[in-house]
Amino acid sequence: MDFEDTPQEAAFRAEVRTFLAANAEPKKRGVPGRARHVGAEELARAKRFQAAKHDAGLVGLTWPKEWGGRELTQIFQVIYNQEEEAYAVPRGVFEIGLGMCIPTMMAYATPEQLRRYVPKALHGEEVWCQLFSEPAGGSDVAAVRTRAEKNGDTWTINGQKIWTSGAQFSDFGIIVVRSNPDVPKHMGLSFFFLDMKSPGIEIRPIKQASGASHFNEVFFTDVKVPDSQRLGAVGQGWRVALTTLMNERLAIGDVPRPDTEDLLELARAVELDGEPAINNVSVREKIADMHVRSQGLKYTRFRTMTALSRGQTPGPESSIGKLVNAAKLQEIASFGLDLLGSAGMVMDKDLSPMQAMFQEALLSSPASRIAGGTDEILRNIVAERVLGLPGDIRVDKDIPFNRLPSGKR
Amino acid sequence: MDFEDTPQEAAFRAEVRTFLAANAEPKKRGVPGRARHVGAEELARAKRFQAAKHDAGLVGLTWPKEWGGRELTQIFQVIYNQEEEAYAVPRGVFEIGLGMCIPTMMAYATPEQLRRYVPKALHGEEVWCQLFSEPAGGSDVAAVRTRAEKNGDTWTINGQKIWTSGAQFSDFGIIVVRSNPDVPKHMGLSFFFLDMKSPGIEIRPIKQASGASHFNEVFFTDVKVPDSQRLGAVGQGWRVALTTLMNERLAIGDVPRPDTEDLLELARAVELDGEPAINNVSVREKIADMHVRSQGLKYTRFRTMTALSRGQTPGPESSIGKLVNAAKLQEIASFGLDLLGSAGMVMDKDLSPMQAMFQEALLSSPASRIAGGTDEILRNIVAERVLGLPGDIRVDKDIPFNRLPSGKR
Amino acid sequence: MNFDFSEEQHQLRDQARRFLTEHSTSKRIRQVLDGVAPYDRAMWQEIAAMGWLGAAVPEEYGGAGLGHVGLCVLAEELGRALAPVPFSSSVYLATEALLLAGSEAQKDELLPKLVAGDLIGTLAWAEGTGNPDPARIKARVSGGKLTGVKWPVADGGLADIAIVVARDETDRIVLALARLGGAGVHPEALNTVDPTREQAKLSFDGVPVEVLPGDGWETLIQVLDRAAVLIAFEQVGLAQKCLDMAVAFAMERHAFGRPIGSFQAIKHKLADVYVATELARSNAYFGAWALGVGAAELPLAAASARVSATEAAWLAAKENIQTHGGIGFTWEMDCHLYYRRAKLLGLTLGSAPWWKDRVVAALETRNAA
Amino acid sequence: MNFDFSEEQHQLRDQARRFLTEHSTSKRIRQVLDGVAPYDRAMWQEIAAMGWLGAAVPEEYGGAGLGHVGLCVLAEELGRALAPVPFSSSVYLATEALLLAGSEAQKDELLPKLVAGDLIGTLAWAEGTGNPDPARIKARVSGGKLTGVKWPVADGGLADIAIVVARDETDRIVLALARLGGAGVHPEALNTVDPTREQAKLSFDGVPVEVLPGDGWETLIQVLDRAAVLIAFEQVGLAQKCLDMAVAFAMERHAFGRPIGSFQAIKHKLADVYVATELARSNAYFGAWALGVGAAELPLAAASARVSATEAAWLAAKENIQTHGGIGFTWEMDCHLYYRRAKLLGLTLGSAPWWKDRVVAALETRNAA
Repeated sequence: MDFEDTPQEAAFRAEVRTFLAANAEPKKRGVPGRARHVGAEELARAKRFQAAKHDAGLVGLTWPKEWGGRELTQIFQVIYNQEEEAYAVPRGVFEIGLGMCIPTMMAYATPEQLRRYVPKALHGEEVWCQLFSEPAGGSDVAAVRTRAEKNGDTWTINGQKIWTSGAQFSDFGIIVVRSNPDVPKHMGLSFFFLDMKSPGIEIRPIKQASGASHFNEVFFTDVKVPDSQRLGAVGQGWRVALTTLMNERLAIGDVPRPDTEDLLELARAVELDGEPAINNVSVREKIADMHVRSQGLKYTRFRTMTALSRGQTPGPESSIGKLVNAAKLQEIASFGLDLLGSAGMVMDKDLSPMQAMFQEALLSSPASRIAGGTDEILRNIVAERVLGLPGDIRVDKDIPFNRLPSGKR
Repeated sequence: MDFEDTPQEAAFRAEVRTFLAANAEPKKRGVPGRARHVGAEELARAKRFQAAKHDAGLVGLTWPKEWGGRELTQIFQVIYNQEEEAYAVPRGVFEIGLGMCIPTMMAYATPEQLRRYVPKALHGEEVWCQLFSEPAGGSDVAAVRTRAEKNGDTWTINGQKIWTSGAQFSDFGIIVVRSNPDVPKHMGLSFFFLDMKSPGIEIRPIKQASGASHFNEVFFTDVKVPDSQRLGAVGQGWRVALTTLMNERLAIGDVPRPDTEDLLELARAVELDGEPAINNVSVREKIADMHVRSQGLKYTRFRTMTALSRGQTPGPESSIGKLVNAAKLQEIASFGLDLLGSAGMVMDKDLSPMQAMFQEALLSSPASRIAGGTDEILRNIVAERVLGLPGDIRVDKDIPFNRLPSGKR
Repeated sequence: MNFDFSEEQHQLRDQARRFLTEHSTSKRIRQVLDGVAPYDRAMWQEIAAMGWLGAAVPEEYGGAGLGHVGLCVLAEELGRALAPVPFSSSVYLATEALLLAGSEAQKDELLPKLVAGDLIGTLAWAEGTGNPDPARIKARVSGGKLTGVKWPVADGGLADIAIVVARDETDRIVLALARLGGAGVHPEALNTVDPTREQAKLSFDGVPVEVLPGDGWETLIQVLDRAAVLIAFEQVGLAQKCLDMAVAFAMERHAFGRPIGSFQAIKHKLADVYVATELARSNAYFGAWALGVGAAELPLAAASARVSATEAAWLAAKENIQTHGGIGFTWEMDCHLYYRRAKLLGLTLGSAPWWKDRVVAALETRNAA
Repeated sequence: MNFDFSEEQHQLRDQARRFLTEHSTSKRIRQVLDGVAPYDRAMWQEIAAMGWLGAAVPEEYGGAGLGHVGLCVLAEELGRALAPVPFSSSVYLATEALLLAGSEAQKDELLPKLVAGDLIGTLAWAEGTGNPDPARIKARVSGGKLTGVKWPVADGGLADIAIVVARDETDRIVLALARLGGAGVHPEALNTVDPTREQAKLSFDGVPVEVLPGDGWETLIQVLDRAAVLIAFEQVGLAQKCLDMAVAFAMERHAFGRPIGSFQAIKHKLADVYVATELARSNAYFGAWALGVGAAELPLAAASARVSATEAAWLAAKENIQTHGGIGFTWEMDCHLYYRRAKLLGLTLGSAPWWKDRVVAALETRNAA
């Protein structure tokens, strides 16, 4: 057991460090997470950084050399991400395009299309988004209602997508739609890529419960897409969508804040019964409980990285990270507020200890138990794919989609 | 809001107190729960007490006067039970017979049978038991495999029942059996009462994980039962069984120990960091958490009693009592051991604080989360019958019983 | 055994439910959420007109004399409806403090106005972070004038009078009655996790006050105990409403061809919420009884009610969002309003650890007796 | 990044798994449970013959020199197999204490015998209830003779030697090496929640002892930290075994026409057990690393591993019974053996609250540095 890089990994890490030192600013201490609001200036900066990263050969590390990749194992991507964590790098703009959309294109698009789209995506000239979720879908990702009807060589799309990150600044998108509602759910889907500037697309930001707006609703009214932009066969859209979902970015190192260290800092800063709260036995036990969860996840990631380093593919066990982190975040936030007594409710950067980090987390944390797979879906994944327990009883397998009970919501 | 009896209730309570003072010994402080081992002496004492109780008119309070009952509302039974709690009364011998078996007989047996069996049951001369559970059944009570085949006017029973309380000293039993395995599960059952001394019945005590033996396995080998002892129509056994289950004794006042007060006593008795553990903030929080659960249940029972007092029937909400108590018992026991440090493992009445009550509860508490409905079944009951949520998807409704998948256990 | 509300109290509840369903709508709550107004003045006036503000005030001071149990009934409904009015500050805190410790002159002057809704009152104990603790009180009354900074003060920006916990010249803790409209009082609105209930920082700079008779800290604790029972009813009302919303959504919303409420993950989650809510309700009932008859058990009953209700409201509010999924985390759905309020109510009289300690302290006192 | 066992260590694990599957059977464990023997002597001798007792002992003392990480591999398998042998007392406690603080003469004499299994050792720190605390140590060494009462002492009734925590004439805490066979030592078997691991009360009445060099308390803490990592591996092995049993049962057992493992109530319960076990495993790995390289992080790593593993083992053991239902609570099923052992392991080095405090103390030290 050791925590050392192999010589090849060490050389790569040095290369990444050199690049980042020359092209990015180190993060400032105490600034939680990355900003997810992307304005015009942020977008321009992100594009410049992506171009530099591409020029440095640091984009598409695991991809074929044909597309500018380096055909490395996933551990190198992890190393890149680890190093980037220390820098205030504009992120979130290209992750979905390069992590999910372009890999799907590579599997299904024509060579001409790839030559047209891949280089610009890699270089950051064009941004992509992913249009899967729908209001009536939620955890049931295949319950797509957005319709696509074919007329000659053109498809007409009507419907609504939701929770689309980056739709407002994306140039292209990949979309899964229902091309045949008369067959069972998974069989009537088709998959396309499309121009996000097409007539009939309307993008509206969603205001979240926390007050922030990180996502969009996207409405489709008679949006035309040529059949040549179909990916996969008609009716095989679910299979294509699974390709996309398999490529979800390996979550590494994204520990939400406040975490244990922040709780420790808070407990040192405030008083309980006339002494620092850190001396309170109950507070200490809570910090210990949170610490062992945080550290347990950290070293679980190290075990995953070891597997990657040996060229193995990490399994669905990596899904425990979000499950644990999301609940922990809400628990730490709530506990932090309790520590402050009635002043815990105050969300004022000047008055609240630690710049109201705990209060903001209290309001945003419910989303982390839902987005990217609810707690319930993740437990199902662990139970079925890791432990091998049976799937839930499916009543929707053999019924035409348009005859499934759907409720009012 | 008040906690007073109505004049009629107060008069009845006085009557009960007079009876108990004359016929029973008050409980000794510090003796946890009631003994559930019933030997010959205990059985004789129980029968004597039951006869006295019957002679005093305190048996079958809610029953028709025809059978010696008093046609009172259920609150009077609750009052009787409350008062009896303070006395070291032999219990557990007649509860199942009078609470479940005889009410089922009353609903289905002939007048001649009732004249033969009911008075002796009420007076405590004959003891009854209930034979429903089977090794392969568990939570799925209707998954009965014990077979009954008819030949002329006689049924022959083969199979095995489990978790039968009191089988070893019972004179009669009620049993649900499978009379037709070729129809779906709930449709092929029939219901009988039988003589527990019949040839072919073998009773073996079950040793539980805690080391105690409160239950039996009962094996049936070619046991003959006349058709005249059938209760309800052939194939209607499930309906009869539901009658029995509806009559499960109203659980009231049976708070398992150790409870909050015991934890408080333990925390006063032992030291942490050189002072009584009760001064430890974390210990205090745990005691408070347990107290609000205990008291919440206590006052929930008071609300139920108010409904009973008004002549209303308590709903399935009373099932929360066992759900909360069982988990609380295991949590208190485990916490109590932790409080003692490494000596928490020691289960010695002389060495362990509070006569090893916590250690014994640690070992017995897993049963309380299972017996009488598992945590999981109880949550289903609350969700479906209280909150009105849909039942689980049933795959066993329309399939002949003998074609259901059954697994190896 | 009669451990339930009376027939009249059930009628009061029905009346309150009807009124609040009609008036305390999402739209009107969101006016306050969005900062259009610090509270719903029209609702306040109608509530006053119905006599709710004086439910537990004796008739001699203009109250309805329904007793505290009647007030508990109203509290549950106000909590359920997220009513955006300064009810708890003015009724549970200021009015109760005056009832307990006001001079006759103060009661005669102020209670009728509080009951009529013409005055809004509050109570200011906190001075920044921390739970109630006499050692933290730095505000001082000297020569009849109050100087100090109190925050957070519920409804401090809109109240007309405040009972302020302070020290007198001899360092004793006293309750000082301050009029908030005049010179020397500097209110500053605070941003909180729940903008539907106004909170302020109040700076006093030599403001003339009247000191209430009696031991200030003792009165404060009595007021907090009473308010804990009443807020517990608000929390129970809120928890029940969240459970109702979650159940209704789980019946309607379909996934994988079936209502999501048919999945055990949802069923058992909501069963747990039900259990927590029922335990909290029963603990709150005991608090109502103790409050109603002025029982010696009040400190234990109040602390138990608060601990239980704080847990239930938080669980119900967060799992209501979870049951709704993504849509439950949008601004336009009301789930977050309950989530915000649940946390606010759990903090407003001091947080759960402090009340847990009070539970055990009361148990110790009881067992020692 | 190489945060996994090596190829050789994986082979060691496979070998251990095979041996223990064959030998540490339910039948043989139940011989000890039923009191037929205080431990499985035959298994002990075979384990000694395979060199496991000296896995982390340098070759100069007859050890295998596999290092502590190798010992961690064995610990996981021993915990998984509920091996009814005094391994933890003799190896993690007595051997480690001698390695850390024994004189050269003591090491030369005793380590080879401990490695060979000819001597069984243990360490006696507790004197009744409470977690490790120098203030509780009353046993005293005076004039080279030990007097006092220690309990519970793991394997105290069968060990040949014990390292006893005591005070010397100057009240300093020392470790005293006592031979247990002779006069003045009165062992008394204790009934515990897990009879498969012998525990005793040892009364010393003027027993000649050798005092180990160095600060006794400091050495004790170092031994406890090391043992915490090793016991954490036993707990992880036990948790994983319980999870495996529960999953297998849930696949086989049918109710309502389907495997009970298809119900979300069971699926999600077992997913939670999996999560707790994986977190515990990862924390234990970090402990193994710290133990293996003698890192300064050992106190934090050890306390974290222990807290995490104690939680996982308890959860896995109790939910294994729950998953099995009634049959899981019968004497003849092995579920209760794991439940008993899980609680025993969670107490044997001091209970979770003490170790949680050590986690935070270590964090404070680290952050102060």
